This record gives sequence, C-alpha cells and structure tokens, in this order.
Amino acid sequence: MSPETTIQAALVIPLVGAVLIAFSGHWPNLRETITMITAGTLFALVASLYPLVMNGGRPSVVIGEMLPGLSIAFSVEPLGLLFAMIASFLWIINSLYSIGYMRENKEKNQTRFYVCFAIALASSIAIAFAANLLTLFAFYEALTLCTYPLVTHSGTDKAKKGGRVYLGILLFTSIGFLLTAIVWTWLIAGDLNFTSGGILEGKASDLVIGTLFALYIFGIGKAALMPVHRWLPAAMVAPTPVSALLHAVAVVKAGVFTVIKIVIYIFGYDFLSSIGTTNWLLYLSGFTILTASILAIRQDNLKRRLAYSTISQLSYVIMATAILAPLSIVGAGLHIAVHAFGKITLFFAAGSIYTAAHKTEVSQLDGIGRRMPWTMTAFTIGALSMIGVPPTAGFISKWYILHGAFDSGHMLAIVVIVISTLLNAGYFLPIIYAAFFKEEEKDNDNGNFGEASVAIVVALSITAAATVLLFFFPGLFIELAQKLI
Amino acid sequence: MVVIAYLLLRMHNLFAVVMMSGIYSLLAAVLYVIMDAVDVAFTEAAVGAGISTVLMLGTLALTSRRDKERTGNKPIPILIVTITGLLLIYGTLDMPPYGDPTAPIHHHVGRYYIDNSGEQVGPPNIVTSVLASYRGYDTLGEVTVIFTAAIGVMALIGRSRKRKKKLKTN
Amino acid sequence: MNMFSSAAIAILVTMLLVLIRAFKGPTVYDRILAANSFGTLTMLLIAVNGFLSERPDFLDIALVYALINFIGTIAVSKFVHFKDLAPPLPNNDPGDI
Amino acid sequence: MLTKTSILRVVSKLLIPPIMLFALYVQFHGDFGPGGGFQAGVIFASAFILYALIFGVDNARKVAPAWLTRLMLAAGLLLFAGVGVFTMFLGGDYLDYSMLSKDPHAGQHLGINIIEFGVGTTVAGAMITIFLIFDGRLRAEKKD
Amino acid sequence: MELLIDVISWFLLIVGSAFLLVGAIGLLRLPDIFSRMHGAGIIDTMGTAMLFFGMFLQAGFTIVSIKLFLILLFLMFTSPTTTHALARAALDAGLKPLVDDDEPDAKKLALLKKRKKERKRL
Amino acid sequence: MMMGFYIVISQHNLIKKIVGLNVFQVSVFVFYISMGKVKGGTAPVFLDGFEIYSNPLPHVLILTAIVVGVATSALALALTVRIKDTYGTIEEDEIEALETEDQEKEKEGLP
Amino acid sequence: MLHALSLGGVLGLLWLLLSGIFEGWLLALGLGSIIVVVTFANRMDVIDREGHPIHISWRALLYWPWLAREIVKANWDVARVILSPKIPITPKVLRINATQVTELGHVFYANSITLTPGTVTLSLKNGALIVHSLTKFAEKGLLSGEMDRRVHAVEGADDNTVISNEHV
Amino acid sequence: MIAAHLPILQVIIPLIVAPIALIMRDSRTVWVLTLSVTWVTFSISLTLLIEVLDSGNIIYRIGGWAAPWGIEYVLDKVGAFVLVIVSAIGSIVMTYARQSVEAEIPDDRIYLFYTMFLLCLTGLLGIVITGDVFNLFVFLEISSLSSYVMISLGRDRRALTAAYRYLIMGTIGATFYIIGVGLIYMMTGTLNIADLTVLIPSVSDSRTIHTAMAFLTVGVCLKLALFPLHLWLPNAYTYAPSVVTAFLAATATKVSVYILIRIVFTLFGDVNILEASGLQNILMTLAIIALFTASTIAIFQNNMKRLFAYSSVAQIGYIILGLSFASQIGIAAGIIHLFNHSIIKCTIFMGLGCITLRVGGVSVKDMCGLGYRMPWTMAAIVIGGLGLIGIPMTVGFVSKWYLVRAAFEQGMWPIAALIITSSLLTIVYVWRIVETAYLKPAPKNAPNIKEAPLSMLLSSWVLALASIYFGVNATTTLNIALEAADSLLNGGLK
Ligand code: NA
Ligand code: NA
Repeated sequence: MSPETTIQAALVIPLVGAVLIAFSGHWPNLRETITMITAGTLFALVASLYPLVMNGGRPSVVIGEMLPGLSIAFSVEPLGLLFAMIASFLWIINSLYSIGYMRENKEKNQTRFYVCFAIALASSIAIAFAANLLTLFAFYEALTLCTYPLVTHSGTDKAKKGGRVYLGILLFTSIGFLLTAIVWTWLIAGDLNFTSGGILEGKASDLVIGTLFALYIFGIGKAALMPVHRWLPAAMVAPTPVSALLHAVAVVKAGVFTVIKIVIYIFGYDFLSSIGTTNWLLYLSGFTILTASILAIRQDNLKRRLAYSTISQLSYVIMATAILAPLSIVGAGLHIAVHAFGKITLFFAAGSIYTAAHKTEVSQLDGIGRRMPWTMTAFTIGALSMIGVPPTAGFISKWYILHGAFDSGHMLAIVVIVISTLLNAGYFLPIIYAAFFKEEEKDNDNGNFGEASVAIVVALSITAAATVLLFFFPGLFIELAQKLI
Repeated sequence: MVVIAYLLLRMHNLFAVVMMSGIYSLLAAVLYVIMDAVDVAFTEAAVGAGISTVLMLGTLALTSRRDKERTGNKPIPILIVTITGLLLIYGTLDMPPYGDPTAPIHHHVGRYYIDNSGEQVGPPNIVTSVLASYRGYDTLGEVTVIFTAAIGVMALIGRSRKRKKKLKTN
Repeated sequence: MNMFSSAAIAILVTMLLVLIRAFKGPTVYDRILAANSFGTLTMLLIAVNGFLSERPDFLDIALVYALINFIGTIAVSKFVHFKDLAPPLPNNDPGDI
Repeated sequence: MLTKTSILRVVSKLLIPPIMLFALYVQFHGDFGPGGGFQAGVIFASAFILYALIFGVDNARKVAPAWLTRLMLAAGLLLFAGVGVFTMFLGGDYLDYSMLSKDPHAGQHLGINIIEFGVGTTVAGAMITIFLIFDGRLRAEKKD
Repeated sequence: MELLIDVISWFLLIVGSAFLLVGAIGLLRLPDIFSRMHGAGIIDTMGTAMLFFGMFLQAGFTIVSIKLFLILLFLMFTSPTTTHALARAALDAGLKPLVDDDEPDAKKLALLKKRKKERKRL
Repeated sequence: MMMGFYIVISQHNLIKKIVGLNVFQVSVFVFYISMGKVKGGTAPVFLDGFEIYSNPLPHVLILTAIVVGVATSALALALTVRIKDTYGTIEEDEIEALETEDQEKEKEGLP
Repeated sequence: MLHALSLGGVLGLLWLLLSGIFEGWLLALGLGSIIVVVTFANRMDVIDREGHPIHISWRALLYWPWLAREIVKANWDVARVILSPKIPITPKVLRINATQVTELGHVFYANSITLTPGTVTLSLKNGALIVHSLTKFAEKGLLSGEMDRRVHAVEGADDNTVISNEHV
Repeated sequence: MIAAHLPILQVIIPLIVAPIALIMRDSRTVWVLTLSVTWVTFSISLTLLIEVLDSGNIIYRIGGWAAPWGIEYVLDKVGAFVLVIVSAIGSIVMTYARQSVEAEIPDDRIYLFYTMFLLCLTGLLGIVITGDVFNLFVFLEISSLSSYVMISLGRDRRALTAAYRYLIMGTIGATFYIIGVGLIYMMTGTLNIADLTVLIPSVSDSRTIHTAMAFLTVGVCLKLALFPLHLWLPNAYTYAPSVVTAFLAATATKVSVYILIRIVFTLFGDVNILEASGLQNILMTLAIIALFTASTIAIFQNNMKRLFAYSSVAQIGYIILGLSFASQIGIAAGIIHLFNHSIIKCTIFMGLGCITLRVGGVSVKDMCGLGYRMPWTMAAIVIGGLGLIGIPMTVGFVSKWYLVRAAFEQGMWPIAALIITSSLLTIVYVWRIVETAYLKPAPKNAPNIKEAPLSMLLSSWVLALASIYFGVNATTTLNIALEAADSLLNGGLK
C-alpha cells in the first residue's frame, strides 16, 4: 500500500466505520466489534507511516481544489503523525473502556455516541494530516460540530447548557479569530501551506505579526488558554469516555497541536523568536498554568478538578512553545503525548469510580483505594505523571521544557513550572492520600462495591502502564518530536 | 391635479375617492392629448376612467365605503415624500426645457422611428410601428402581464368549482 | 384669438365649476352627476383640441370618452347601492374558473 | 328598484352591437390612428360589461362562458407568441414579421395585424374575466 | 362663403360655450340632486350640440364631420339614459326630490337648506 | 406625483392606497409624455403637411406602463376583497391588530 | 334572421362611416368584424324589434327636428331660471301616463323627456312615468301631451303586437 | 438553427406553456408540463453559460431590429450565471413541488398556481437576459404580479396581507425604477443598456442623472429587500406556500440583486458612480445594519419560516456588502454568495416544506424532536444551516472567505470583523433549531409521522449535497464569479 493510499484510507476508514456503526445500531455486540476493528485498523494504518516519516518522507494527498489556489490537501509530518498516533491508539483503549462504561451505566443513544466518536476521530486524523491551514480549519470546525452531540449526550437541560457553552466558545473563537487570522495570512503570504520555517517571515511588520499571532492563539479555543478556557469545565457534563475524548484523545490535543503547528510551520519559531511582539504569550500561558492549578484545588467535583488540571497542563505545551527554544519545543510535542496518557488514565479512573461507586466528589473518596485498588493505583500513576514525578512520563516532558527554558534563559518559565508542580501536588496528593489512608465514612449507604467491570479496569490499566512505560522508553516520541526542530 | 390629489387625501367617503380618481384620470388624458399622445389618451380613457373605476367600485361594493377618519399628519411618510420630492426637483434642474426640440431624447432612437418607420414598417401611426414591431416584444410582455393579472384574479377570488358543487347539492 | 381656443377656455372654466360640485357633494349622486358632466366636458375638450392643433382626425378618442362615460355612470349607479340592475336568474351558478 | 326599468335595457340593446363594432374598428385601424389591440380589447370588454350590468352576470356568463374567456385569454397570448415562433421557423429572429411575406412591408403589416389581434383577444378575455369575477362575487355575497 | 361659415361657427361655439357655463352654474346653484340634473342636461344637450355643430361646419363634409355626427348621435342616446339611471339610483337610495307646491318662499328655502344638511350624512 | 406617493404610504385604507398608487403612477406617465412633446410638433401619426412630430417612444412606453398599472390595480383590488373577507376590515391598523392576535395565539401553543 | 341581416347592414354602414378607407383588406376585416358582432349580439339575444328597431327609423327621422326645437326652447327656459338671481324654480314630481303601446315606445318617450332640460324621467313602470320637472314652462309642456302623441306616432300603429315584458 | 435562438427560447418556452397550462387545467398534466419546461430552461441556460464562457457575450435581436432601435437580448457572464441559478432552482423546486402543492393549495387552483409559476419563471429569466431597461421593467412586473398571487395562495390569512404589502412596496419600487429610467432616457434618448453605457458618461455630471441613479437604486433595493426596505419580505416568505417560499427566496431577490448589479456596474460602470456618489458607503452601511438587525430579529422568531425569512434579509446584506466593495474580489464575493445563498435557502425552505406537509406547521413546537422523526429532512436543513453559518466545506464558507478577503484587501478591517461577528449571530439562530430538533423531546401526543415523500426529499438533498459539493470544490463557480466580476468592471456588455 502506497503511503498516499494509506493516508486516504486513514481518513476514510473512521467514516466507513461510522456508517457501519450507524447501521448496526440494533446489534450492540456487532456495533462495538466494528468500533474496535475500525480503531485497530486506523492505528495500524497510522503507525505504518512511522518509518517513512522518520526517514524524512512527507507523503501527501490532494483531495480537491476548494478555492482557486487553495486545496483540501493532506501531508504527513512528524508532529501530525505524533498526534495521529496518540489519537488513534487512545481510540482503541477508549473504545474498550466505553464498552464497559456505556453498558454498565445503561446510557441512551449509544449508537449515536459511537458514530459521533468515529467521526470525531476522522476529523482528528484530518487535522493531524492537514497540509494547509484551510484544511486544518475545515476539520477543526468539523471536530467541534461532531463532538457537540457527545457533550450534550444526556440531553438534560444542564447538558444542553454545557453544550451551548462548548459550541458557543469554540465556534465563536474559531470563526471570529482563527478564520480572520487565516484570511489575513492568506492576504499577507498568498499561501496557507504548512511550510518548514514558516511562510510569514519578512512579509509584514512586527506589530501585524503580533496581532496575527494573538488572533491565532485566541482563535484556537480548543487549546483552552485563559480566558477562552470556559468551555472545558462546561463540557464536564458529558459521560466520562467523552471527557476522555475531549481531554486526551482529540479535542484539546487538536488545539495545542494547532498552536504548535502554526508556530512552527506558519510563523517559524526562528522568526518568532527574532521579534518581540509575541512574548506576551509566555506570560499568559504562565498565568493560565498557575490560575488553573489554583482553581483546581478549589474544586470538589473530581472531574472538574481534572478539567482545570487539563487547562493548566495544556498551557505547559503553549508555554513550552512560546519559549521558542528547540528543546522546549520537543518538550511541547512530548507533553502532548504524555498528558494524553496521564489524563486519560485519570479520567478512566474517575469514570470507574462513578460507575462502580456512583461517587463524583473528591470529598467522598475516603478509603476508596482499598475497595478499588486497580483503579486507584492507576489514578496515582496518572496523578504522578501530572505532577512530573519519576518514574512517570510526566517527568520527561517537564524536564525537556525546563531544559529549554533554562537554555534560553526564561527564568520566569522555570519559576512557573516549579510553583505549578507544587500546586499540582497540592490538588492530587490529598486525593491519593484520602483514598488509601483515610477511613471510609460509616454512614455510607452505597453498600458494597468493588472494582468496575473488566473492560474498564483493563483499559485504565493499559494507559497507566503506558504512562510508566513512556518514562522508560520515551524514544519513540522523542525521536519524532526531535524531527520538528 | 394637485388639488384633486390633495382632496383625495382628505376625503373619507371612498366612493367620492373613486369618483375623484376617475376625474383625475380624465384630466391626465386631456394632458396627454394636449401633448400629442393620442394613443395614450385613448388608453387612459378606456382604462383609467373606465375599467379601473368600475373595478374599484366593484371592490367597494364588496368591502366598505368609508375610510376610518384619522387626524394628524404622519411625520415619517411626510419626510420620505419630501425627500423624494426634493430629489425630483433637484433632478429637474438639469433637464432640457419642456418641448425643446434639441433635447437628446428627440435625436436618437425617437428620431430614428420618425424618420424610418414609414419606410421600414409602414403604418402611418408611428406609435403602432414602435409598439407592435420595433418594441413588439415589450407588447408581448404587456399582454403577458394582463394575462397574469386575469389569472391572478381567478386564483384569488374566482369562485371555486368545489363551492359550486356544494351549492348544487344544497 | 382662435374660435376654438375660446371654446377650449370656456370648457376649462366649466370643468372647474363642475369640479367644485364634485368636491362639495353633498351626496354621492351629486358627485356622480358632476363626474358625468366632467366626462362630457373632457370629450368636448378633446374634440376641440383636435381642431385647435389642426389634427381633428382623432375623434375616436372623443367617442371612447363618450362611451366610457356612459358605461361608467351606469356602473356607478349600479354599484352605488350594491344593487343589481338585473334580476338574478334562478339557481344557475356558472362558476368562474 | 332600478331593475324594473326598461330604459336601460332598451338603450343597451340598441347600443351594444355598435359598441362591439366600434371595438373591432379600433382593433383594425390602429395602424392609421390612435387605438389598437389593447384599446379594442378594453372597448369590446366594456360592451360586454354593459351587457353584464344590465342583464346580470348569469346571462353574461351564458354568452361568454368560463371556457370561452379562458380560451380567449390563452389564445391571444399564444397567437402573439406563436407569430414569433413562426417567424423563427421562417428563418428570421423572433417576432421578425418581415419574414411573413416576400415583401417585408407586407410582412410587417400582416404581423402587426395578427399580433394586435392577439393583444385584443387576450385583453378582452382578461377584462371580461376580471369583471365577471368581481361581479359574480358580489352576487354570491348577496345570496349569503 | 368661407367667411359666412366662420361667422356661424364662431356664433355656435360661443353660444355653446355660454350654455356650458350656464349648465355648470346650474349644477352649482340648484338646490338638490334632482334639479341639478337639469343643469347637467343643458351641458349635455345645448352646450355639446352647439359646439359640435360649430366644429361640424369647420370640418366640412369629411370623415371628421361624420364622426362628430356619430358622437352626437351616441350622446343623444346615452345622456338621458345615464341621467335616468342616476335619478333611479338616487330615488332608490331614499332621496326625495324637493317639491314646490306653487310659489317658492323663504320658508321653503329654509327647509331646503335643512334637508341639504341632512343629506350630507349620506 | 408626490401627493399620490404620500397617499400610498400614509393612508391606512387599503383601497385608498391603491388609488394613491394610481395617482402616483399617472403622474409619472404625464412626466414621460411631457418629455416626448416637441414644441410645434404634432401627434406621431404621419399626415401630409406635417413635418415635426412628437417623440413616439414615450407614448409606447407609457401605453405599456398603463396596462401594467391596471393589471396591478386589478390584483390589488382582488387582494383587498379577500382581505375584507378574512379580516372583516380594510383598515391597515385594524388588520395589524388582528395579525398581532394571530401571533399571540401561535405563541400560546409553544412549549 | 331578417333582423340579424339588417343589423349587419346597419353595422356595415357604420363601419364604412367610421373607417373611411375602402381597401380590400380592411373591407374584408370589416365584414369579419360584422359577422363576429352579429354572432355575439345573437348570443346576447339583443337582436329583436326592441334592440334593433329599424322599423321605426323613418318616422323617427321626422320626429328628431321637432324634438330638437323643443330642446332648444327648454334649454333657453332653464338657462333663464338658473341665471336669475332668485332661482325661480318650481320643482314638482308628476305622474304621466304614456299612451304608447310598446316598451320601446315608452322608452323612447321617457328618454325624450329626459333629454329635454327641465324634465327628468325618474321612473318608468307599466306605461306610467314619474317625471321631475323644474320649471312651470317644462311642466306645461309636459302636461300638454304633445310629445306623447308624437312619440306614439313614431311608434306606429302597426306595432301593437310587440312583446313587452312588463305588460304581460 | 435552434442554437441561435436559445436566448429567446429560454424565456419564450415558459411563456408559451403558461397559456397552454391554463387550457389544460388538469393539475397532474399541468405539473408534468411545468416540470418539463423547467428542466428544458435549465438545460438551455447551461448551454448558454458554456457558450458565454467559451466565446463571449451572446446578442440576440428581437424582431430583427438592431439595437438600440429594437429590443435585444444580451447575455454576459454574470447574466448567464444568474440565468443558470434561476432555472436550476426552478427545475429542482418543480421536481419537489407536486405533493407540497397538492397539500397546500386548493385542488381547483393548482393549475392556476402552476401557470403563475411559469409566468414568474418567464419574468425572472426575461429580466436577467434582456438588454433593454424598459423591457426589464415589463418582465419585472410579470414576475412580480405572479409572485404576489403565488404568495397570497398561502393557507394562513396573513398571506393575503403579506401579498398586499409586497404588492404596494413592489409597485412603488417599480414606479421608482420607471422614474429613473425616464430620467436617463431623457438625458440620452435611448433605452438600450449597451447604448446607455456609451452615452451616460457624457452627461454623467448632470443632476438629472444623479437623481435617476438614486431612483433606480432605491426602486431596486425595495425589490431586493435591502434593509430598511425589507419590511414586506418576512411575512411574504412566512405565509406563502412552501414551494413559493423556496422558489422566491432563492430566485426573486437574487434577480433583483442582478438588476442592481446591472445598474451600478454596467449602466453607470464607466462613471464609477459607486465612488462618485457616496453610494458605496450608503450600501455598505445598510448592508451591515441588515446583517446585524435581521440576524438578531431572526434569533427571536418562533416560526421557522419567518426565522429564515429574516435570515434572508441578513444574507442579502452580505451580497450587497460584497458588491459595495466594488472590487473584483468583492463583486465576485457578492455573485458567489448570490449563488450559494440560493442553494442554501432553497434547501432549507424545501425542508421546511416537507415538515409543513407532514407535521402541518413549522413553529418551534412542531420542530421538537423532529431530528428523529424526520431524520433526512432535518439533516438537509441542518446542512443548509451550516452553510448559512459559513462552516468550512459548505458553500457558505466560500462566500464568507471571499467577503472577508475583499474587506481585507481594501484595508477595511472593521468591516471584516463585522462580517465575522455577524456569522456568530447566525450560529445562534441555526443552533436554536438544531437543539429544538435534536434535543427537545417530541410532544407526548404527537402523531406518528412519516418521512417526507421521496421526490421532495431527493430534491432537498440534491441541493444540500450541492451546497457541500460547491463548498469543497468551489473553483468552478468561483472562477465564473471572478470572471463575471472582471467583465463587469471592464466593459460589461460592450
Ligand atoms: Na395604434
Ligand atoms: Na332633461
């Protein structure tokens, strides 16, 4: 199979899967088998591109000419492949988890769920492989739209409200700022293709570049930089597998991915570092890291606490990018992967707790570690990775980021990372402590419960294991990320 | 004519309004004749004073004959009309004087018809030549408009066959 | 002064007087009467104008005015009180469309 | 009631045929002076309206039943548009009457007469239709 | 000869015009709708006819004079008919003609005015 | 001309509006005819002894426009008749009131 | 049928008078027109002795000059009344019996009355005319019955058999 | 031989079939007849478009008289493109029409309705193709009169008043147009557009010509419902029969826009009147006000047809905005949005017609849960809605892209920002519908309903898919629009 065909297949297979899922809605087992097979195939296809890309291959495909001079086109480069691999791999695990979660919680509209999920994956892959900004933008919007039904899955008023915020902020920012930035870029550069070293250098004044940069940063709402982070907590009304999708598999990853992509391939980080009008991003991301962490401490709802954690962690990526040092950019790429595995583990654990014990608040978790040892162990691993404690993967990416900051003399960034690490510890460690060492409350009327179903446990074990494994074998991703610089 | 129009505005008896509009049309026709537009006067006679009036009367008979009296002028319409009126006056400032034989209008297409229609088309009545031949297509459109109006009236207030059946069964 | 222009002026003055009646009413019938006379005068004016402009060959227009005046007045008289001029025939609904 | 009067009836009977003839005169003398198809159509229709006013809409419908007025409406327009198509088949442009005869003059003359007749037919049909519908409705209303 | 025709034409046109004016004055001055019809009658008959004859003479024996004659003929048929139709309609509407039993006096005229006011409501 | 225009846009009675529209249009027609007039010209029908004719084109245009006008009036009147049938009035403000009522009724059925 | 033919003849004359053009093409059109009109008139049922009173035309021709004289006199009278400052009118409503036997005759008479200024026929019913008269002169003239007699003469004695809607 | 006559046949065929339909009377037969006519005109217009693109403007003399003595038909790229839009929409709407018309219009009037439809089509096509300003008026009136009637055939009694108001406003508009034509005719002595283009520059300084332009513009803006002259539109679209709404929303106002294009860029093109007279700013301001006001009003509507009617007013704003830039990109944006909006609105209104057929109404309460009860119909409407928002890979995106580009190109940053902000309002009202249809449960006592009939669904979907196809592959249409804009700016009909 030629790489071009592989790309096409990777784009089409999730859609085919979606159609098949839609038609197999009456037979849940068949439906979920199809989901798994599709996910597996997709991962295999994406992974098969790894050697080629590592060897410098940049296979590309043009689907059609949307506007004169502007095509719907795809091209695989290291960062995109990284994103695609994470997304497609986690889809497998998430599907496994979903089977357990959705069935055990007797969720309605499960077919719609799987269909939308598959479409979301297709969009993510398209984003990952997009060869130009227009293509990326198109599928960025598609991702927003097809995840909307997932966010509002339960159909309650609260879900609708959350969905409205989700959609509102994401569409508002993307159409309001991102699109403007894209059109502007087109006018300045006459080109929207992702090009190594960027396409804007020397084509506009520093002020214009700064403004344009701001439009991009705020236009990419999915990166959840403050103050456009509001959609993420609001989307917490969704079922856990959806949260996993949003936080780990696709949505926020697409956001930070886009930011990195723009920094590297549209502006060019050399160019950016040569002008002074983009430094503010460093401060803003630092601010977001700290503020979100503080807010996380104040959340009693477990999923909300995780959501603020995500906001904070994403800004690591942004900050790492904004440092504009080669090593920190590698760190940024790496952190996408690391955070994906860590955060999905945490969400899986939260969902597991909800499924088995019907608990949602941090304050209810006293002593739960003894009843659900697997779950809480995985949770611990995920949390440690978030904090950046060895031997979890979080340490590696943070180390790269710190290193980069140190090299380029961004002392402020170092301070932020240190403080936030303390804050991270501050909102995760108490949970772990309570789970394992505190006594269960006596008047608990939930009766007996143990671990959640096998599918859930297996899924979260895999991601937890991966989080640890990545500490020991980070080469796969590091090498890929190093291709960026 | 302005006086008539003003009175139309002030009158509340709709029959009187219709009569006045008929008279208005008659006056217009006199003007047409004076300005050599015999065909137009002919048509205005048949249409403006005749058919229109009869149709309006029919409508009145079907609706009501008095207008609800209201007092006070309406500022917005007055404003709009004033602006439009001023604009028209503004437009007349550069117009060729009335009846000026050197005006451009008399030297291009119009002149051509007068000079050539006899030879090219034939009828002594130049209006007929232009109406039916040079601009015959406009006339086809005009017939289509009339056709449309007739069908429109049929569709709107024509008696339905259904009702007819009902009447029969009754 | 041409004889026809003097006649035309007289007609115009008469029209004006008739108009006053049309405005004053007071009844609808006064207005109809006035309008009818006005129609006659219009016809006259058109005829006279033909002679005035040395093209008297357009009398067809005057004839049409006379015609319309006649039919119009009959129609007004008919509709003015929503009455038919002819008795309805026994149930025989022709249907219009 | 006005209905009982025979003056209108007698005078109308007397005048309707000449009015109709006048209409047709106007129709065919449009070339020479004011008038033409449109005016003729209206005058013809007014003769008819006079009839309807005096003898009632039901009688009028008997003289010109719905199918007839509909046919007039359609036929006039078709005649006009059809002349155009015909000249097209004769090798000219649409509505190029010169094609109708070897002598362009005669062709123009013929074409103008035909289309004016079409105009007259449709206009008469339209005016009659419109009037009868208004009047018919008036009658229907009074019955209720 | 031509002069004679011109003089007669002049005479007819002037007299016709005068009658038109008189008719219009009648239309204005006469007290009720039924009496005003007589004023209108003057316009329709004497005024019109005189003018037409005046024009007739000017036109000579041509198609124009034939048409003038036809119009006049037509008017002589239609004018009384319309007047009559109008009178009927007015009567049916409930308008009563003012009637004078023999001599008009001030009292009567006052009554006339009063009725006139009543009619305004129609 | 403006008077007719004013009648159309200021009056509430549907029939009066139509009359206003006619007045408005007739004024425009007169304007057209006036620009076709040539001083010393005569009606555009050939006759020996006449050299100057008024411009026939405005006449032709206005003939068409008159026909269009009467067609429009006929339709407007037919509509008025229907409106009277369904609303019971031909006063615009009264109709508007009834329409608002309709609107309210529609809203009542909403969740 | 005879009426239709004679109507055709009258219409033909009318066409020629109106047209004044004697070209074959237009004459043919005229003939066609006449046929159409007669057909329509026939459908309308307006061709009968009432609608096409050709039979009285000769006598009517003699009546016209007399009527014209009457009209002039009446005009003079009414004009005088209108112009005098006090408007010396004596409006009256009179009931007159018409002696004509046919409907056509009644109508002829009624219209003659109306055509004469000073008198207006308000209603015509079964040979009874209600007439509004404006002046004494008009009233006298009306009551003298001269016009009635003359119209009766125009109508002719041989015309008693004509069907009249109202008389039956 | 036929090929040479295609320009006239395009208009004449529906015109001739209209009286035939009147005689036929049987509603099925008439429908089949109308349907075939619409497809024939569609194929003719396609042929013409290809010909114009290949070999330049087509000129057809009517009656054999050379312009300006006679009336001529002239087809340039803009005209040919609009012609295709109108006839394509016509043919698809007719394919869709049968059941909807049978359900919404009394049986014995259906044949009259189709006759009206044919006449309306005749009028619209005639307007687009004619090269004579007065002939344009005549065909404008044909289409207007027939649309008044078609609108008034709606079931709700408000259809009548809507039609009446439309009639009054439309006639005022037409009369203004006639005044304007009179004035330019007076100054130049001709009515032929190409001839006028040559003659106007020499008199363009006169106040009469300025006045003429004002009257023409205002008159046409009344017809195309540019804010604040849009008042007739919402009710007309709301209460007209579904088929009529779908057809008129996609064609009538578009053709009026076309007239505006002709006036501004062809008639007064050499004078560059837009800049000379300040008209540019006026149009731009009004267009932007339209975007915001109409979109905001749309958000609060409970009747879906009314909602989308207001949306139309807003979308017309986009088109006019594009034109008001008076640059190639801007005009192309206007033209392409004209095309795109036709597709989108027709899809949506056809979808709403399906709902009317099955549910009986299109108020918010009728829409609850419809996403599951009529999934295909709702999906088509949603695709249309996404296009309205301007989501990428729908046609709407292409339009907005070019609009924003045009604004940027002229350095009008605030305008670009406003265009983008207004899209956000669109999101709000479109999303209200999505939520109602997919998230609100159907009323408990709601009757069981079927999906719409196949012919109606297919027609809606053809357009829905077209809105995606031309969103992904906009090059063809855009190139036409760009070329058309170019030809408008450089000589037009000459
Ligand atoms: Na003529
Ligand atoms: Na008398």
